[in-house]
Amino acid sequence: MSTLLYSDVEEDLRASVRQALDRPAGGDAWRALATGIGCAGLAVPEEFGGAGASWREAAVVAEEVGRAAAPVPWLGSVLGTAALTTAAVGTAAVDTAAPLSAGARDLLPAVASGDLLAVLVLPLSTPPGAPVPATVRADGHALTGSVTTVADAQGAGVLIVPTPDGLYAVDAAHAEQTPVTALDQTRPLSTVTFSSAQATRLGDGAMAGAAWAAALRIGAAVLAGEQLGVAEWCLSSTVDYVKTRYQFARPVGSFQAVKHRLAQLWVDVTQARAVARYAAGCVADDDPDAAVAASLAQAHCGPVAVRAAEECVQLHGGIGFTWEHRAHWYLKRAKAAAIALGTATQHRAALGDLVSLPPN
Amino acid sequence: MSTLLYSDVEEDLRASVRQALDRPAGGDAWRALATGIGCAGLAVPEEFGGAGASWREAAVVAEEVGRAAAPVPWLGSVLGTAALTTAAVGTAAVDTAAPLSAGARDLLPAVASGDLLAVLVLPLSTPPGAPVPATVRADGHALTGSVTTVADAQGAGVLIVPTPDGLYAVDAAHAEQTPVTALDQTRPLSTVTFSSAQATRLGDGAMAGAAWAAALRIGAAVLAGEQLGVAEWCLSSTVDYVKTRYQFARPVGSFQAVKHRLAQLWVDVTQARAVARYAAGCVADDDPDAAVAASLAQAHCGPVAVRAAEECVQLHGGIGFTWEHRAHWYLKRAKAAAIALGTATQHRAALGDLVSLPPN
Amino acid sequence: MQTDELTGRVREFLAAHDPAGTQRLDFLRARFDAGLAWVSFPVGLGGLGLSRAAQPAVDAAFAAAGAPDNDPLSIGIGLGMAAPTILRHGTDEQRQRWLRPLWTGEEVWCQLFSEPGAGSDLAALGTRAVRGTGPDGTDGWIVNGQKVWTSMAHQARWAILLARTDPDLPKHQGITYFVCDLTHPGVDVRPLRQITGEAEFNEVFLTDVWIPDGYRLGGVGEGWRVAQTTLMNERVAIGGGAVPREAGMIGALSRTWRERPELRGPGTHDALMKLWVAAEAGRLAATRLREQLAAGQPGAEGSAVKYAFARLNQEVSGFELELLGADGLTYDDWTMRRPSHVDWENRSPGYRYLRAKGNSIEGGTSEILCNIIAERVLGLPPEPRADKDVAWKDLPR
Amino acid sequence: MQTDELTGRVREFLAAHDPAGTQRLDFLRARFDAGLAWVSFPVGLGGLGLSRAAQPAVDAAFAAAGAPDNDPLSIGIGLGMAAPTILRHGTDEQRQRWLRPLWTGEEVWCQLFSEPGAGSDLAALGTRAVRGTGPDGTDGWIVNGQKVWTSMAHQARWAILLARTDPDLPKHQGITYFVCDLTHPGVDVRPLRQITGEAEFNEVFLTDVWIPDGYRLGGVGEGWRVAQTTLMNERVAIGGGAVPREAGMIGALSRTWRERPELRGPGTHDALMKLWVAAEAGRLAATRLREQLAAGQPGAEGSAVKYAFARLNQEVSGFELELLGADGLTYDDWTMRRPSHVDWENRSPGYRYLRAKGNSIEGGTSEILCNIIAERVLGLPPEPRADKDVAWKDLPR
Repeated sequence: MSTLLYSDVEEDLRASVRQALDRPAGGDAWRALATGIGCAGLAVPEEFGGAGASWREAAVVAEEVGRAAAPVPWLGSVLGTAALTTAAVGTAAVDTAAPLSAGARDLLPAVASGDLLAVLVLPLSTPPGAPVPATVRADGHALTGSVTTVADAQGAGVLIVPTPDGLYAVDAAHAEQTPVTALDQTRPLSTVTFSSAQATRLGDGAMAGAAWAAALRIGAAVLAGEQLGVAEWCLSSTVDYVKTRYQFARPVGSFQAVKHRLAQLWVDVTQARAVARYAAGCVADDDPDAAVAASLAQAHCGPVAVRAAEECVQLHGGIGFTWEHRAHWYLKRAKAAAIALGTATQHRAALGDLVSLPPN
Repeated sequence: MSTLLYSDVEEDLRASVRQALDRPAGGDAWRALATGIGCAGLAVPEEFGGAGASWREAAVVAEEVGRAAAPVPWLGSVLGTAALTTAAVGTAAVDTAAPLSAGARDLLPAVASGDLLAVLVLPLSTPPGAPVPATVRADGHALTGSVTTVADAQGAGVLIVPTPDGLYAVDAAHAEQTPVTALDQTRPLSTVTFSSAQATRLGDGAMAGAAWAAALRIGAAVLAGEQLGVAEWCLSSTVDYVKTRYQFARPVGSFQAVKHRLAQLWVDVTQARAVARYAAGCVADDDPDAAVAASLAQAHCGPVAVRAAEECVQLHGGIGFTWEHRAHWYLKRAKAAAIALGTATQHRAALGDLVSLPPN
Repeated sequence: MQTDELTGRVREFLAAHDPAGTQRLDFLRARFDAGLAWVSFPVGLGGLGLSRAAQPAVDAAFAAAGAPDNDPLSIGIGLGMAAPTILRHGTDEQRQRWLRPLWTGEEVWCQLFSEPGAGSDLAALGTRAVRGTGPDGTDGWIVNGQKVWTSMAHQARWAILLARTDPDLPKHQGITYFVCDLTHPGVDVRPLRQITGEAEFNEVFLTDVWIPDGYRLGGVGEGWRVAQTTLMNERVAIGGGAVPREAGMIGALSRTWRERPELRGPGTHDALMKLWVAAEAGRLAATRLREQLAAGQPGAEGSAVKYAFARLNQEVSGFELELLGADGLTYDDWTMRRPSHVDWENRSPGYRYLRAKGNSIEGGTSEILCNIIAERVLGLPPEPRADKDVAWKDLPR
Repeated sequence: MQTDELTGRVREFLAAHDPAGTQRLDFLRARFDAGLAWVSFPVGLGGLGLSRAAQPAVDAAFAAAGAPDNDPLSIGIGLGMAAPTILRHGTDEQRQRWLRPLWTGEEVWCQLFSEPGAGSDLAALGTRAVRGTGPDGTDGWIVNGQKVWTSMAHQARWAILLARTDPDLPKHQGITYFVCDLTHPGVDVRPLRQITGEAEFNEVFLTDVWIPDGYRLGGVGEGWRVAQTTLMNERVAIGGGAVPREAGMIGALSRTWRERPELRGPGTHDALMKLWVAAEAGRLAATRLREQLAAGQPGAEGSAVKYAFARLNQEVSGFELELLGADGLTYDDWTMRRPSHVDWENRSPGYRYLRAKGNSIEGGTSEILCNIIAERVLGLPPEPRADKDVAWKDLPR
């Protein structure tokens, strides 16, 4: 098992990301992140122009994205890049005899540079272990079908489309996107529709399955980092608030019921940090325990982020219920993230299978 | 729906029961209760020498038994009497064409007087909706077989034995009882074994099924009263304790975290009172909603009693963890009662069927 | 008065005022004048001096006849909070002036109590009222301050208002209770958008607003005591009649479960049933409280019902979103609106989830309710207080 | 010292002292004298002045050679609490006298801190020590009072003891830290039976117990500061090595689930998995804490680990009883015993359920741990305190 602590390199990366996301609105935060800091290529092997770091570092980026509730397509980018990397270099954890994908290798340099945002076309609510959906069908090099609640696709340059028959890449201009009114306005959703859309075939059905499974697993681990960041912001901003908000001539944070709730939340956030680090390390190392670690992370970090955000709203009192205060962005992001890539309940069910605790 | 409040008659009954159970140990509390106050005949029709009251009043007795954590066989008596009464006069809620049982009618007067404790031979952990178990078999008028964790049978005069083939009564002297070391020492358990034991046949398999089902339902409702009593004692004794226990030069009960936990417990106990009253009323009236009400009561009151007892131990601090303090009797009684007649989980599953919220 | 006689009076009234043939406002005014508005109010003020228990039958009889009502959901603050306070603490003149148009809905009321710095600690409020002379030369008060969480302020004519008239006294003692005419100059009502996207509430800025002394309810410095009438009525309001099983959010969730079997999963059924049990337990507890009140047994369970309602609403709506999966990721509409009341029924599950967050804040936070239960019901000792004998102006803040 | 050199020393020692051919006590004494007992202690006191991180390899090497150990579970209070305090605050003479037989287990230690009236509020303790003259005419202290929750007192020779030497000072200032010889007259140890039926703990009554002044640790009135060393070591103790997945109670529960499919039900699987996830999250958090400590990053997570451990143990054991159904209604044995430590492994699920209730009380209640986290980690303001500048004898109680 790799360390659960952060390395100095990771702390430097965190500082850079935090600075980029702190910029006044208007600047292109995504460009600063993807190209400026080089996040887009973090987990891409150096041979394809990437930084040759790993999903551990990607999870640190996610923590900062979560802490800022930043409307940047980091999760979409991670899912797309995970699918492409898997197609390009394979994965030990997924047993596939599929040959490596030349098409994916061709796409990766542009993705790694941050110039091309590749997004995986999957419903954001896809639970762990779900098979590749059959809602899109290939007819030669033309795709037809529709996928709902796809995250971050609106800024994508290329759409990576897994189908039971094969893995495809479609120029985003060839697909139709209908925006969905999302609960979490910081992560845009759309319905992506292909009408005989021209596609590049990246691999066969087995490769599609491998890329899909790896992306779900890596996405779950990285999303846990985001949830950790959301929880940390909610906890620390609430702690700050109750220290300075006076009621009954005392800081609200001096009331024991408030103190105990925040202490208990801190315990859970502390656990979330360990769990999220473990999951990031496992997917980074393609560890045999990666599926367990990813589902564990979603089962734990999703609910912790939601509770942190709910406590944040509640303990801010009236102001936390207003549009004006930032708390609501975190609440919505936490709740939507708890559904994204499977709910905690679904991950617990998946864990039961993985660790031989069958339901019946 | 009958009232959820207590009548004056019920409050008088409560006062009598409380007084009887307050007596210094050594006196025969069960005799005082059963015969002295006449609890044994409360729910027996007047034509059989009973008081012609109802299971509502029986539930009030259970509340006081719970409040005192009294080692009296009230639950055993209720289960046995419920089975016999059902056999003797039928029940509207159970569709049975069985003729009424002359044997049961013969037994009821002695039961109603408190002279004869009739106990139903069923495993205390039987969940709602369970069929009559086939562990005891009849060969003519002789029973053979064994039933584990039967409650309150050690003082019984007659054992009421439901089998798939018929309902039987066995003189307790004809059965062998092996005491079981019980978690809850205030409710003795035993394994009851019949070896060609001479039995009186009270009715056929349909009647056994009707008596069994009615007893489970009535038992669940009355047990909810007991759980309410346990919860009330735990809450009020804890409130009393934290008012007088000083730490940090303040009553422990002035600390807000303690106050909030007790307030929330009070909310749940308040709900438990309404739910238990509703269940008692429904089984008393043989209401079509009785099965729902009984399972609702077990699903709610069982966990509330356990939580109240756990908070009682915790908020008493060290002293609550000692054998010397009364708290542990309530903890053990609450936990065992949460398993008795089905766990909350099992009752929730049963409710799903009853209210058309199927599991899948 | 017996039920028979009362329903007889309603019948007579309906015979004399055909609901179909009478203008809505004329009908409501006549109903008020006949004492059939709120029958527990005194004769001459819309009532007959009966018990509150007599009201549901009267309302039902009017509803059955197809009579127009006074849209009680939209004028709830007037009916539930202002009216009992005016009745108890107002002068005859004040009662005569305000109660009739309040009940008919001609004049909408709102409440100017909470402030940004005085939420749970309402008695810390800092809106100042100083003695002054009005435009017409009469005695009165000049008010300055900011109020918040004011529903209906944008439609209201009148507000009940708490303001500080003596900052040198401890906080509970220097407050006076006023009625504020919102048409007076210096009243600035701004919508306060909430996390649902809507603005049910407003911020109200008061700048040199004139209030005649005749609009004072109760004595100078007696405002906190007067406000107790208002607040008690806010917390006790748990609806009139019995609520059926699966009313409220649990009903929506149960329907979803029944109608969409594809959403059911092995891990969710027990969680669903936990919520169903909690909803039913809460419903029965509220029913029992109503029985207690009807039987004249004063119960403190009102705070418990409100506390449990908020907890349940939040749990049910949170669970529903996760159950819905893909649909739980969506929202119906972020448009900024200014609704007159909460629409639990017709908005989306996402709205219910967000709006329910307010249930544990508005009308007394869940934390304050727990304090109330702990101290007033369980008799637990108060915490050490730093604000009892200190002049308001010297309080730490 | 490099690892190589250290393991070399162990090898040399083992060559000179064949574990199979040496008396246990002789072996342990020799190990102590060789500095291979607790290697982080100074040379001459059983150690080599190395870092704590060097210890596991040494212990493992001795274990691998089949060497006898000092039964650390049974002398945990001496090793974990008394020894660090004697080392830090004792005189050279005290260290020489006490540490060797403490480590070898020849002399068992216990802790006389808590009192019936001073649990969470330990500093309120009232056991009195007044200056006096001993049987041998030397200066010292006469101690009177009652202590409670004292494990191993019935087997112990020595106790670390907190007593009040000046009741006129505020509570933290008048306390002095002593070592008490339990063989002295006036020490009465009585078993304290707990809800499991056992008596792991004792009540200790002290009546005119003589303590020579040479048994004082630290200055007069410095006891509270000295005790911090003891208490910090109590709370930080979260075991040495990494814990495997499904260690502890969750392992027992998982085995039950796997081995008894007839107990599985539709509503319980998700609850089981919630507990499995909580156990794994707690395990990883403790692992991360160990990494932090090893990396020299001081973490305050020790309190969190203890808090979460108690919560988890209580939830897991409570769930297991309900899962077991009929078996959950039973208990293994109510016989009153006086065990030297908790036996989670071999007792029944009912015992685990009851014993786990103590986890949130002993060694700092969960409430106190929450206070510590809130104030020391999150920096939340303390509550108003009534006991800061008041003489101990004038405190309300």
